[in-house]
Amino acid sequence: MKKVIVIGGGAAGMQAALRLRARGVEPLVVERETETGGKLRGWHVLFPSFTPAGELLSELRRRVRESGIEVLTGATVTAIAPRRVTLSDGRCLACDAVVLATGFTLFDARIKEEYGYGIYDNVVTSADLERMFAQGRVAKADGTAPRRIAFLHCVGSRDEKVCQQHCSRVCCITGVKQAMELRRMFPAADVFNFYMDMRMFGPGYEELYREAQQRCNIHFVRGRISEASPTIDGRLQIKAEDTLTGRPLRMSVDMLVLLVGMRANDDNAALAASAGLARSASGFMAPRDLFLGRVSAPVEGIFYAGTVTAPKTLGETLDEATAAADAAAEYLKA
Amino acid sequence: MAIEFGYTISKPRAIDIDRNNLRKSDEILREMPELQTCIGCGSCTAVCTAGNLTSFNFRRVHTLVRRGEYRGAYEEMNKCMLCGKCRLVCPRGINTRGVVLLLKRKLGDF
Amino acid sequence: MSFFAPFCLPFMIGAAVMFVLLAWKWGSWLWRLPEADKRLVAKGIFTRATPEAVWETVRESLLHRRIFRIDPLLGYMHMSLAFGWFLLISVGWIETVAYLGLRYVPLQGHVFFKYFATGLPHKPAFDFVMDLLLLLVLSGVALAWFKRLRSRALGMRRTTRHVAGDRVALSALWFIFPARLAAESITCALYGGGSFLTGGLGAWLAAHVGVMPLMTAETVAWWFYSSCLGIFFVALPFSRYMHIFTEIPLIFLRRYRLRSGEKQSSYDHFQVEACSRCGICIDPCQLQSVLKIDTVQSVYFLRDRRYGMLRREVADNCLLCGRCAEKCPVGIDLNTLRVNSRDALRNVPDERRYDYFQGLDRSSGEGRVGYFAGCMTLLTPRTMQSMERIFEAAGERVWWADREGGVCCGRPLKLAGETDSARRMMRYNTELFRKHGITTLVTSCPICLRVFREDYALEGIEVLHHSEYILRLIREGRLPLGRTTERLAYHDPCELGRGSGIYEAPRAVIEAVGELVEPAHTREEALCCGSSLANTAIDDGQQVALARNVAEELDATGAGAIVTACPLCKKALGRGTATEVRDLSEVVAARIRPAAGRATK
Amino acid sequence: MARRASWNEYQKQIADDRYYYGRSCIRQNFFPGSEKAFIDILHNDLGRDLLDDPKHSSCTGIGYHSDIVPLETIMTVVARQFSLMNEAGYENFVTSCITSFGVYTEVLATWAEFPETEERTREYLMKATGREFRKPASMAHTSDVMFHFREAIAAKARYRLVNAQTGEPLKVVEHIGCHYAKIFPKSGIGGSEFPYVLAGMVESWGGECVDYPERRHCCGFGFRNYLVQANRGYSIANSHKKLESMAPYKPDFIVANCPGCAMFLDKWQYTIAEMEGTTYGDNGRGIPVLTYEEMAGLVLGYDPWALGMQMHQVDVEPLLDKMGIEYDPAAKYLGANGKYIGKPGAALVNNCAADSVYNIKE
Repeated sequence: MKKVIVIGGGAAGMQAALRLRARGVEPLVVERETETGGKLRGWHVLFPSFTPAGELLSELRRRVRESGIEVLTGATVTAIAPRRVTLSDGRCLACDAVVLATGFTLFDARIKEEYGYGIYDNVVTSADLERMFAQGRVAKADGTAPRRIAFLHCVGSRDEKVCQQHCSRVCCITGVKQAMELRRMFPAADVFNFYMDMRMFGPGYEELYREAQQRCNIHFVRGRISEASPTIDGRLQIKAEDTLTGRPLRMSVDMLVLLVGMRANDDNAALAASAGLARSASGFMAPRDLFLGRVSAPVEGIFYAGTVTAPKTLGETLDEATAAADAAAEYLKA
Repeated sequence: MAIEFGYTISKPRAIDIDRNNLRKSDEILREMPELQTCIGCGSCTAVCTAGNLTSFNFRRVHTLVRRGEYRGAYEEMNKCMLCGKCRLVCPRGINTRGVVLLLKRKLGDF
Repeated sequence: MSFFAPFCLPFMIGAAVMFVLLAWKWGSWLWRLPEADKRLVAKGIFTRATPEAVWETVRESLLHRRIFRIDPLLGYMHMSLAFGWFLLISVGWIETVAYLGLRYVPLQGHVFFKYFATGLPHKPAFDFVMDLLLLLVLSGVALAWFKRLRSRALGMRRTTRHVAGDRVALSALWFIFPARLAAESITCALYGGGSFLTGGLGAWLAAHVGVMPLMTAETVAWWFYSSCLGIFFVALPFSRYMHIFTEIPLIFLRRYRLRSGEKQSSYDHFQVEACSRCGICIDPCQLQSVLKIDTVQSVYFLRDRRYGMLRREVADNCLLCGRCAEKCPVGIDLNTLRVNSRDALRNVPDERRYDYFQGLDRSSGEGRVGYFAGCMTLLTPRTMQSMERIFEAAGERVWWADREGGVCCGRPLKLAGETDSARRMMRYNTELFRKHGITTLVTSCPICLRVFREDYALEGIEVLHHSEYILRLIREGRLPLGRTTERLAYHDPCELGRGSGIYEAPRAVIEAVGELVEPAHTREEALCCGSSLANTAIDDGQQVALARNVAEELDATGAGAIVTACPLCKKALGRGTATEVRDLSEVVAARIRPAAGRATK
Repeated sequence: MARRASWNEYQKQIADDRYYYGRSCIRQNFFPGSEKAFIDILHNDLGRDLLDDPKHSSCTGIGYHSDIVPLETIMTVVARQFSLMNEAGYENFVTSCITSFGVYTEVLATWAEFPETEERTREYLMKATGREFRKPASMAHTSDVMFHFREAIAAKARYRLVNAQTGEPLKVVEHIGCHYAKIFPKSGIGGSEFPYVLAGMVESWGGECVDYPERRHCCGFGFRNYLVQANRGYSIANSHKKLESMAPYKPDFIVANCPGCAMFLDKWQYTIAEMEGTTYGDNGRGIPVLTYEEMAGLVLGYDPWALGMQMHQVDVEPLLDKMGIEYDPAAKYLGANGKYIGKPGAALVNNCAADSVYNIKE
């Protein structure tokens, strides 16, 4: 039986492995962490349906387990080639093809220091907020309930200043989803979303956006927050331009949520170099062709699944994993 | 006795949400929650019969009102002729004529 | 004969209270009529209007002809109660005279004559007639009870939800006639007399009940009958039954050409209190039938207004389509009352408003014929383009009032209640029309048309809807058209049909170019497209629901296209159907025979 | 503190000795003792070599930022300063003015990004003066130097930035000139968002910095905004906004590292008091405004009047009293030679009764 190494045990990796197994190929999942799941482990509920992320995760894990797919955890890949994968401990794993599903890195909000993440209490990222939701406890650092919450979209996305020109796609809808969750949790709180554009491209997204506006009374302000500073009562003062009225705007908030974007993994460079692969300007892996070869690397025998090539939603990631596995299986048949 | 310096301290142009009294804006949104669905496309202002003749900008005025900036909004709203073209073009289906009447009622103190 | 018994007291007090209140109400309303209205009354009182009003009173207040038209059973119910009771009273009066000759008999003597007349020799003919009339009224009461249970059988899907006061009066009314039957029957049982009904029942009682219990029962029954009357009379001026008496002066004043206007006036009281809350206005209301909104219909509006508890949400939530007014058995001018209520709630006289109108004139072209597109038509450029082609084909030189944008006609503001502001627009446009010296004003917007005709002072300028104008061109042979067999379904715009009475012109125009088909509800009964400018309360989804409902009927005709003659209807219907919706001018412009058009040049 | 960690990410090399000193154009007028104090502290207290070169000229930054002096001109002027420094045998350029510091940083960065501009500047300088130049080995603002020696100064301190009565640290508002790090965040200690240059001194000398919402806001100097009277309402509005924002924290004094900022935060307090009757400090007084040299001088035990603090608009005595500094109130308006130098009229900002305020027009 042909063997394919799937690098990355997140949603894309697991789905690709499952598809490979269904196509009669023997997959081996190599995961850097001690367990599978990747970023999916950190999410609470998924947009736009508010499906618990745990449901999707345990279903994928169950399928992987029941299919008897071999998973190698705690293994970091340092170099790849179509028929060989090198691990950081020096081991070389032989295979017939490689599916790269290493995903993305969350933008480190501390780099945008003007927003005060890591400096002021009550500045959190969207990922932190997911964790709080999962723990069932969202509160200010002093344990009290926030009365006014601001979301800032595009932190680490579409921002030349931090060398992230690309759009991370999922933050807009995540901002809408999280704003609605907070509003449900704190019905008396005012929620403001500061955005540059609202990119509601997916099915049900626009409807959710509208619901957030009309039913949840979430205020959407078009304008990017310039800075956050502490106030004497431990809140945060934020400034922005309300571009739709052409006036500067400021207010103090109890909590500032930064919707952090997706960044290309730092080790993409090393992996690309090891196999002679190309990267796009944003640092993500460049597929062979943007139309006919979206899941294939320029090098035969290497395939891409999920956000390793660009920011994507979970649905898109899972579809692409299937497509990558199919492409790999076809390649092995030939 | 104040000294004349030949200039005064310029008033800030910034919308200060902390200082603005949002009570009226909250009332307005409670009565007309769909106003929040405005995405600022400007169709209403583009077709506006009054806007064709004056600087009246319905979108900007109601956005300012939602931020608690009421000054001058009533006078601006009085430029509206209520012809209803805006309602026919609003992609969000906002009852714009209802909004005009509501704003006039809430802001005109009558 | 003393004509007094203790049981008469409730009736006497009730009647006294009622007559005092009625006199006071009518007196103060008439007193507070505007001078102009008073002059109209003085002018009209000695003309044909008065006998006509008397005849109308008989027709409508007693016989209820208009309700018969809606549903015969419902008409019979109202007639049996009103006319039956009226006959009971008048025949009773004659009976008294027949018994006692022409002498003074106090009111209670007439009403309770059976009680007081026991000692007199019987006149069986009167007994028979009176029993027959009582049976007539009782049949009405029985129908009224039945209507509470199954209104549909009487042609009404929904009936009015009544307030507590109305329920008291209603209960009292329903018990009056059974109580009378009981009281008279018992008296007959004790003293004889009566005909098939009271006499028969009396004989049966005499055979089955002892004299002593009958004596007690007689006192109780007459007390009960008198009390029912007393309660009803006291409740009458405060309840829906005020309509019984108010409709009569309303008919007279209407005949004297009094009308409600955009400002509230004392005449409105006659209209408002003439409402019987029959609820006939509920069924035609599309807000009710399509949107299930059942608190805003005219019956509730008038009730709330009468009791001073009118809320803006009720006043504003109306399409002013006029479907209810078409059906109103009392003929109340429901739309005008709604508008002047909005005026009372909202109008702010502010002279500085719309100062920006000064010196705006974006009109173009020259001609005796002016074309006013209206704001909405600027969003239906095909109409504009078609009108241009029609004018060109007819060789008409046209002054375009607002092709580059103009000032609104003012009707939208008026409908919203800001009548003073609306006047500013009317003044502005009037001056504009005068300045350009037009003799004919054509508009393709029925909303504008109506305000031009009703509110503008445009003496010397003929105002035409484009349907009328186009029809005139066709009839004068100035617009050579080619006819096809295309089936075109016509939708009557509210403001054009019920509002301005223009039903034939657009139909004639359509027939000149294609085959006219009509939806299920048409002409006076036509449905509103739902986007009426008069309603500022319903939301977008509700507008679409109304439009779909109307479009369904239009689509059911199987026509190739829907034709209407209002830009707003066109926009609205387009949202409710996939069928093409065209303005009347479009179907005409498409059928102009080009060669002939040029020939006229 | 963990939250301050990011301040350490912006560090820069500051030379340890042998400085070529560039003076400010305007400081001698408003804070006349400050530059002298800097020279004295470096020479006497720290034993460092610093050349106060009389041939050094204005950097023309005010003209540059007012659109009067073109870029080529200012580059040539800057090149001449460097040439003077080379001539004197120094290679560490320190400048007293934030605008100058911004200009030098900008010119150096421009030369690095666009080498052709440097070449052209060399031509111009040669044509105009016959001079050549080498770029400095290090470029620093004098507050950087003071920051560099903050621990050494702390070791020699006679007074600390604490309330002598209560032992509580003084609450200090530090204000950094915009051109220090807002143009090139890497050019300043602590970067532009959380500059540490003054905060480091304050903390080392016993005080505590106030983190107030408008901390990063400009003082309002803004060159054209101040220079054109029609725009002055806008200029003062900026200081007004900052003062309104810091007042609730009850700061004991403000320290600034920019000539314009210190001047405006001080003088506008006078103007605001006279316009609106508002003061922001204790007991109806203004908040004293210090330069960092004055602050260092006070810590090292210099006489406040020798530091030129009698020239401040807002009286500094309450602060001196708080710190427990000995001074002679009677000597305030006596010059270095003991002669009376004149005295300003009473002002609201120093809590004088309104009726004693003199009319400036008289």
